[in-house]
Amino acid sequence: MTSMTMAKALNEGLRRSLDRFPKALMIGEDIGKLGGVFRITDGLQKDFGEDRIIDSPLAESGLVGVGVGLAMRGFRPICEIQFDGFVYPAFDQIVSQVAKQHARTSGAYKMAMVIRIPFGGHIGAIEHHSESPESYFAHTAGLRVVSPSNPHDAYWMIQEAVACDDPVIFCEPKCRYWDKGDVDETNSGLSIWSAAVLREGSDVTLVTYGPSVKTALHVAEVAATEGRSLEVIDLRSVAPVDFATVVASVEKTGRLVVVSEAPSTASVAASVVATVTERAFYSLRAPALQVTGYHVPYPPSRIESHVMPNTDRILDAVDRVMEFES
Amino acid sequence: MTSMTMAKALNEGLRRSLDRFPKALMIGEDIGKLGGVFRITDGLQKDFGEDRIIDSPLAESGLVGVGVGLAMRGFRPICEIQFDGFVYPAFDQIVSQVAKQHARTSGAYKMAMVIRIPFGGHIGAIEHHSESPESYFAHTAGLRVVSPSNPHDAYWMIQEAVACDDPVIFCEPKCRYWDKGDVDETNSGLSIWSAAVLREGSDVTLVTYGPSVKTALHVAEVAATEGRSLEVIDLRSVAPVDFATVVASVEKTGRLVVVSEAPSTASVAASVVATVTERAFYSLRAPALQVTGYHVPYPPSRIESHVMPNTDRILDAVDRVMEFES
Amino acid sequence: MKEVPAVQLLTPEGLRVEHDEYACSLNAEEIFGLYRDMAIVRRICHEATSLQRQGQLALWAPVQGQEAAQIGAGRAMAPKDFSFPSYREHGIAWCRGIPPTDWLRLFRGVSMGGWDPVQYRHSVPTIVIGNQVLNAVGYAMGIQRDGAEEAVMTFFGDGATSQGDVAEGFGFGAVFNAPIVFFMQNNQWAISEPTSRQTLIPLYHRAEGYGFPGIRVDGNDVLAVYEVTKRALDNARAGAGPTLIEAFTYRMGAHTTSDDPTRYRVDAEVELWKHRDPVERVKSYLIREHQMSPKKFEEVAAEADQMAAELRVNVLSMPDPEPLSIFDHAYAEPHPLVEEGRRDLADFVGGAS
Amino acid sequence: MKEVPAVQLLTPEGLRVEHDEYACSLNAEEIFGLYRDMAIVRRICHEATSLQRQGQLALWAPVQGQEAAQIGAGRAMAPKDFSFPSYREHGIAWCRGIPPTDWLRLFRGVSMGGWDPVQYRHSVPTIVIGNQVLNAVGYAMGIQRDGAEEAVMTFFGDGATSQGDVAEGFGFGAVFNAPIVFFMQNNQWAISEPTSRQTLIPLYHRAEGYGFPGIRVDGNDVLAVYEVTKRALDNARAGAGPTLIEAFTYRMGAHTTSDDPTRYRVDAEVELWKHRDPVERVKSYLIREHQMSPKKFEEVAAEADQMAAELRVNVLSMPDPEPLSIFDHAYAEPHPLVEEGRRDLADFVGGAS
Ligand SMILES: Cc1ncc(C[n+]2csc(CCOP(=O)(O)OP(=O)(O)O)c2C)c(N)n1
Ligand SMILES: Cc1ncc(C[n+]2csc(CCOP(=O)(O)OP(=O)(O)O)c2C)c(N)n1
Ligand SMILES: [Mg+2]
Ligand SMILES: [Mg+2]
Repeated sequence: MTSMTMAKALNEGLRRSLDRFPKALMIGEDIGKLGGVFRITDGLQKDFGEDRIIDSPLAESGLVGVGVGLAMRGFRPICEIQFDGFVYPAFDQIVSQVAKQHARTSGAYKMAMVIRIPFGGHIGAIEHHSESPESYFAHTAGLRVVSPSNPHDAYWMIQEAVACDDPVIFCEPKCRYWDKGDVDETNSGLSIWSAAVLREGSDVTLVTYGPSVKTALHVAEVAATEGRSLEVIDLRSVAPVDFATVVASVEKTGRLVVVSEAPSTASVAASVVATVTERAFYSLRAPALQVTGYHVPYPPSRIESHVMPNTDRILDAVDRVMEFES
Repeated sequence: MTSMTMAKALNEGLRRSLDRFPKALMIGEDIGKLGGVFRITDGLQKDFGEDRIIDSPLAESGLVGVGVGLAMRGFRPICEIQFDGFVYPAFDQIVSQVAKQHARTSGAYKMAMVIRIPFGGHIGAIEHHSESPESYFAHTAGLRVVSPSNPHDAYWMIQEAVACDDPVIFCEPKCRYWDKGDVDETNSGLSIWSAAVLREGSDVTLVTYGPSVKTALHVAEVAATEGRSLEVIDLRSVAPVDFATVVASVEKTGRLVVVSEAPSTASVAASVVATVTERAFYSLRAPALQVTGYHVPYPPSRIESHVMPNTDRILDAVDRVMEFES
Repeated sequence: MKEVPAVQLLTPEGLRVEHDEYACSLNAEEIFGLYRDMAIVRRICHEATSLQRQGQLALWAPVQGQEAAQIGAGRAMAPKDFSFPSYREHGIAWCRGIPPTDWLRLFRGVSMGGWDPVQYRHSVPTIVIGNQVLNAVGYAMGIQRDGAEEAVMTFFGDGATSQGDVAEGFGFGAVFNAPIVFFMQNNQWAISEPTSRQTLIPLYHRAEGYGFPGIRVDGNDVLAVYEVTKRALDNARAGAGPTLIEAFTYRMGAHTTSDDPTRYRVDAEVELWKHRDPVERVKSYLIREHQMSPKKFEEVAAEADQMAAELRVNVLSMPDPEPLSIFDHAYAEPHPLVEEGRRDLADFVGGAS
Repeated sequence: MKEVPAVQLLTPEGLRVEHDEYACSLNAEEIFGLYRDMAIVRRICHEATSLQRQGQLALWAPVQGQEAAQIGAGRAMAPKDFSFPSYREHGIAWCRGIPPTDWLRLFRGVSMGGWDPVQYRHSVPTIVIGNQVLNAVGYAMGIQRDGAEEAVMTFFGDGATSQGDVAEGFGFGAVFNAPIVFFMQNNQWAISEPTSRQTLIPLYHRAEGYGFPGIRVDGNDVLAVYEVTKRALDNARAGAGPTLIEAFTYRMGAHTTSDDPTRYRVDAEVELWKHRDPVERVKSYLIREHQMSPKKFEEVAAEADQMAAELRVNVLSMPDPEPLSIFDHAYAEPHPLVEEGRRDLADFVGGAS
C-alpha cells in the first residue's frame, strides 16, 4: 500500500503499461517536457523517449486519427485530450474510425487504443474545461467508457484499459486528481468492468461514477446521521455498465438515485435508470430518480458548486425516493 | 390538401421559409445545381440564387462553422449535412459554438440555425449512410432536435424550425422521403414541440419518431388483429420531448414500448423510458421496454431489415409488456 | 481554373515526350502490363456498373477515366508498402492483388470491408471523406518507429482537400517527416461541385504551405504517374518525408450509380476528356511506337471479359451475411450488450441463443 | 526554424527603417497613441496577473510581449469592422473600446463572455482553438451578402494553425473571396510546444496553398503591424479577398497563470526577446526621433496605474452571478427542461420558483 494522489497513480499506471507493452505509446498536446497540463505524464518522455511520448501538433482529430493508423500498425496508442471540451474535434475520428474499424475489418485490426480525457467540473475553470462528454461515447457502439474515482482504481484501471484490445475512453475526474488515497500495487481487486459497492446500505442505492463518487460517499455519511442507510455504488465502467451489481443492490434497497454531472437527456444516468427499472421493476418501491447537471451549458465557475449535483441536491432526491409509497 | 412525397414537402417548406425570411439561406454540399443528393433542394438555387443557396466546399465543420458566423450577422442559415454519418466532422462546431453561443453572449446572438440531416437506415446504403445520431444532439444543452414522420409534418416542421430562434437539428427520415401523404398547406395542426397521438389504443403506448413511425403504425394494425389495442405516439420533437402527451397516454394504457433505430445506451429512447417511468410510476403495470438498434455498428444493408427494429421485434416487446403481471 | 503544366511522358495522342526530371524506366512489355491492368479494371468496373443496374449491387462508384492515375500509382508501390484508399480506388485494389469479387462486397451490402487489409497491405475503403489521410499518416509514423523501410500511400479526391482532416494529415506528415505519399486524384468534380468550389488555385500548391513537395502529374498518363509516384515513394522510404501528388484526371462516369451528372456538367467537357482517355492513350503508344499486334490487345479484352463473367457468377452467388454475424466483431473482447443482443436476435432469426 | 525577413519599420533598437512596400502613415502623436495603448494594456495585464495570484481570478492569459501585434492590428481596424478573438486578445479588446473590467469576467468565472459583442463589434473569446476562424469567415460571408463595406479580422495562434478548422477557414475564405484578415500571432509557443511542432516552414506560407497573400510582419513592431494590417483590411473591404498575416512575436510570460514555462523553455530565449520588447521599442523611437519628453511617458504610466487601480476595485466588488441565471439564455425560446431546472434549483438557492 502506498498513499498517492490520483495524478501520481495514473502516472505510475501509465509507466507500468509502457514497460509492459513495448508497443504502447502516448500522443497528446504538451505531454512531453511539460508532462501535460495536469502533469499526468510527468517524466515519461524523459524515460521512454520522444518516439513513445509524442507531443502532438495542436489538432485533436489529428492525434486520434494518427492513433488509428498506429493501432493498425500494431501499436497501442494512448491519446491524451487536454480537456473534456476539446475532444469534440476528434469526435468524427472516434465515432467513425476508432469505434468501427474492428468491426469493419472483421477483426483484422484491433483498435487497442485508450483516449484519456480529464473531465467534469469543480476546478474553477473557464468554459469548455468542465464538460462531461461520457454519454456521447457510451452511446457509441464499439467504444468502452470507464472512469476511476480514486487513486487505487486509477492505477489499475489505466493499466487494464491499455491492455484491453478494444478502444477505451478513459474519463479522469480532474477535480479528484489531487486527492490522495492508498494504492495497493500488488492486487488490483475488482476487474475494470465491475462496479464497486463502496458502502453498503439498505434504504437507497446511490449510483454514480468518477467525480461524483466522493460526493455520494459524503452524502451517505450525512444521510446516516439522519438515520438513512445508503448503499453507494461506483460504476467504474460507464459503458458497459455492470448491471448485475446495480440490480442486486436495488433488489435489496428498493430505491435508486443516479447522480452525474452531465445533463440527463440521453445520458448514462438516464440509461441506468431505464435498464435498472426494467430489470428490477417489481423491487422498486419508488421511481428511480436522477440528480444531474441541468439542461444548460456548464455554468460559470463561481457558481458551479451551487448548481451542479451537490450534497443538497442529492439528499433531496434521497428524501424524495424515501417519501414515495409512504 | 395536396398529396406529395416528404421530399417534395420539405422542398416546398424550404421554399416558403426562404420567401418568408429574406435572411434565410442554405449551405450544403451539392445543394445547388444538383438539388442535393436527395433532391430536397431541387430548383431552389435557380429561384433564390447562388448567394442564398450555397454549394459548400466539402467540409462539414466548415459549413456549420460559417453558419455560426452568418447567424451572428443576422442570417438564418439552414445547413444541409449530406448523410447522418457525415455530421461528426461538424460535431465540435455544433456542440461548442452552435449550442452555446446564445448562452455565452447572454442572448446577444441568436443561433437561429437549422441543421438538416437525412438520418436512419433502410435505404440499402453503404456504411455511414444509415446512422441515427439524434441522441448525441438531444444530450446537448442548447440544441433542439426534431424529426418529422410524414409529408404534412415535414412541410410544417421545417418552416417552424427555420422560424425558431434556437438551433434546431432537423432529422429527416430518409427512408420515408419518397412516401406520399396529404399536406394541408393552410393549417399546420400541432406545434412542432408537441407529440402526436397518431392512433388511440388502450393496452400499450408505443412511442417512436421519424422513420419508425410508419413501422409502429403497421405494428398497431397487426396487433389489432391479435386483439391488442396500441396507442401510437409520434414524438416529432425528440428534444425536448412532449412528456405531457406521453405520460397521459401511459397513465391510460399502463404500458410503454419505445422504439428507435439508435442503440439504447444513453439514447433518447432510454431517456423517454426513464422520465416516463419516473412520472407515471404507479400507472405502469409492466416495466417499460425499448426496441432499439443493437449495440453494434449499423449492419450491412442486405441484413438491415432483419436486425433493426422491425415488426417482429416490436410485436415481441408488446407481447412481453402484456405478459407481465399476468 | 487555368490548367497548369503537369508532368507528362505520353501525350493524349500517345506520343512519348521527354521530361526534364522524369525519365520512363519501363520497357514495352512492362508498359503493356500497365495497359492490361487498366483495361481489366475498366472492364470489371463496367461489369460492376451493370450488376448495379440489375439490382445486384446497392451502389457502385465507377473509376472510368482514372485508370492511369490508379494503375500508375498502384504499380509504383512496393509489395511491402501499405495503402489507404477512399471508395473509388478499384485500380489500386487490383494492383494490391485483391480479387475483384472482394471489391464489390461493400457495394452489395454484405460487408463493411470486403478483404483482409493485413494480407493485401491495403486498408478497406474509407467513406468519411478525409479520415483515411490521418490514419495513413499514423501508420507511416508506426513504420518509422519500427525502423522499417516501407512507405504508405493514401488516396483522396479534389473535394477531400477541403476537409480539416486532410489538412491535419499534411501537418502531421510534415512535422513527423512521415514516409507517406498523399495521392490526390483531381478528377475535376466532387459529386456536382467543380474543383473551383474547393480552391482558387491548383491543388498541388497546398503542399507548399507545409514545406514538402507538391507536384501535378497528368493523371491520364500512366507512365508519368508511375514515375512520379515511384520517386515519391522512394523518397518517403529513404526518409525524405511526404510528397503531395495531384493526378490531374477526370471522372468520365457518374459519381456513383445514384448520381445524374447531366444535372451539373456539360457534354462538351466529357467529350474533351474522351480525347484524353488514359487507356486508349497507352494503347496508341504501344501500337505506334512498339508495333504491338492487335492480337495482344484482343487477348487482354478476352481475359477481361472472362474475369467479368467470373465476377458476375461470384456476385450472383454471394450469400447474405448471417444476421447474428453483426455481433461477431463489434468488440474484440466480450461485451455484455453484445451478448444480450445476440441472444435477443437469435430468437427472431434462429441460431444459437 | 530559420527566421525569415519580416516587414519591419522599426528596428528592435527603435530606429525607423524604410520598407519597399510599406510606408509609415502615422505622425508622432499617433504613434504616441499606439505607445499609450500598449503601455496601458501591459499594465492592465500585469494587474490581472496579480489579481489572479491573489485568488481574485481563476485564471489569466497574459499578453505581455504581444502588445505591438495586437495594438497594431486593433488600431488598423475601422469601427465598422468586426473581430473574432481567441482568449489572449486583450489588446484588441482595448482597441474595440471594451472596458478592462469586462475582459476579466471570463477569467473570474462569472461569465462565459464578458461584454456585448454587438455593441463593440468584437466577439467574446473563443476558447476551442480554431473554431472562431470559421465563424469569422461566416460573418464575412454575411457582410458580402449585405453588400456592406466592412471587413472581419480573426485572431489565432501558431498552435492553432494545426487545427482542421483553421485550414477549412482558409479554404472557405478563399473560395468565397470573403472580406477577412486571418491574423496569426506566432508567439513561438503553443503552451509548451515550440512552433516547430506545428510546422517545418514559416507559417505565413500556408496562404500560398490557398491562393491568397500571406505575409510575415515583425509582430513586435507596432508600426509595421499597423500598416500591414491596414492594407489587408482595405483589400478585404475592397473585395480583394483574404490575407494571412503572421505577426512574428513572443509570449514573454507564461501561457496562463496555471503554466510553468521553466519546464520547457530556456531563459536565454526569453532574454533574447526582451531586447525586442515592443513597448520599449516604440518608446525609444519616440524619444530619439521625436524628442518626446519623459513626462508624457510618465503621464501614461500614471494613467495606466489609475486604470489598474480602478480595475482592482471593480474586480473585488464584482458579484457572482445569480445561480438561477444559468437558465436565462440557454435557449432563446421557452424550453420545458429549462423551466423544470429553474423550478428545481430555486428550491435550493431561493428565488422565484
Ligand atoms: C465527411 C463526408 N462528407 C460528405 C460525404 C459525401 N460524399 C461522398 S463522395 C463526395 C464527393 C467527394 O469528392 P472527391 O473528394 O473529389 O472524390 P471523388 O468522388 O471525386 O473521387 C461526397 C461529398 C462523405 N462521404 N463524407
Ligand atoms: C481544441 C483545443 N484543444 C486544446 C486546447 C488547450 N489549449 C489552450 S491554449 C493552447 C495552445 C494554443 O497555442 P497558440 O495557438 O499558439 O496560441 P497562444 O496560446 O500561443 O496564444 C492549447 C493547446 C484548446 N483550448 N482547444
Ligand atoms: Mg473528385
Ligand atoms: Mg502561440
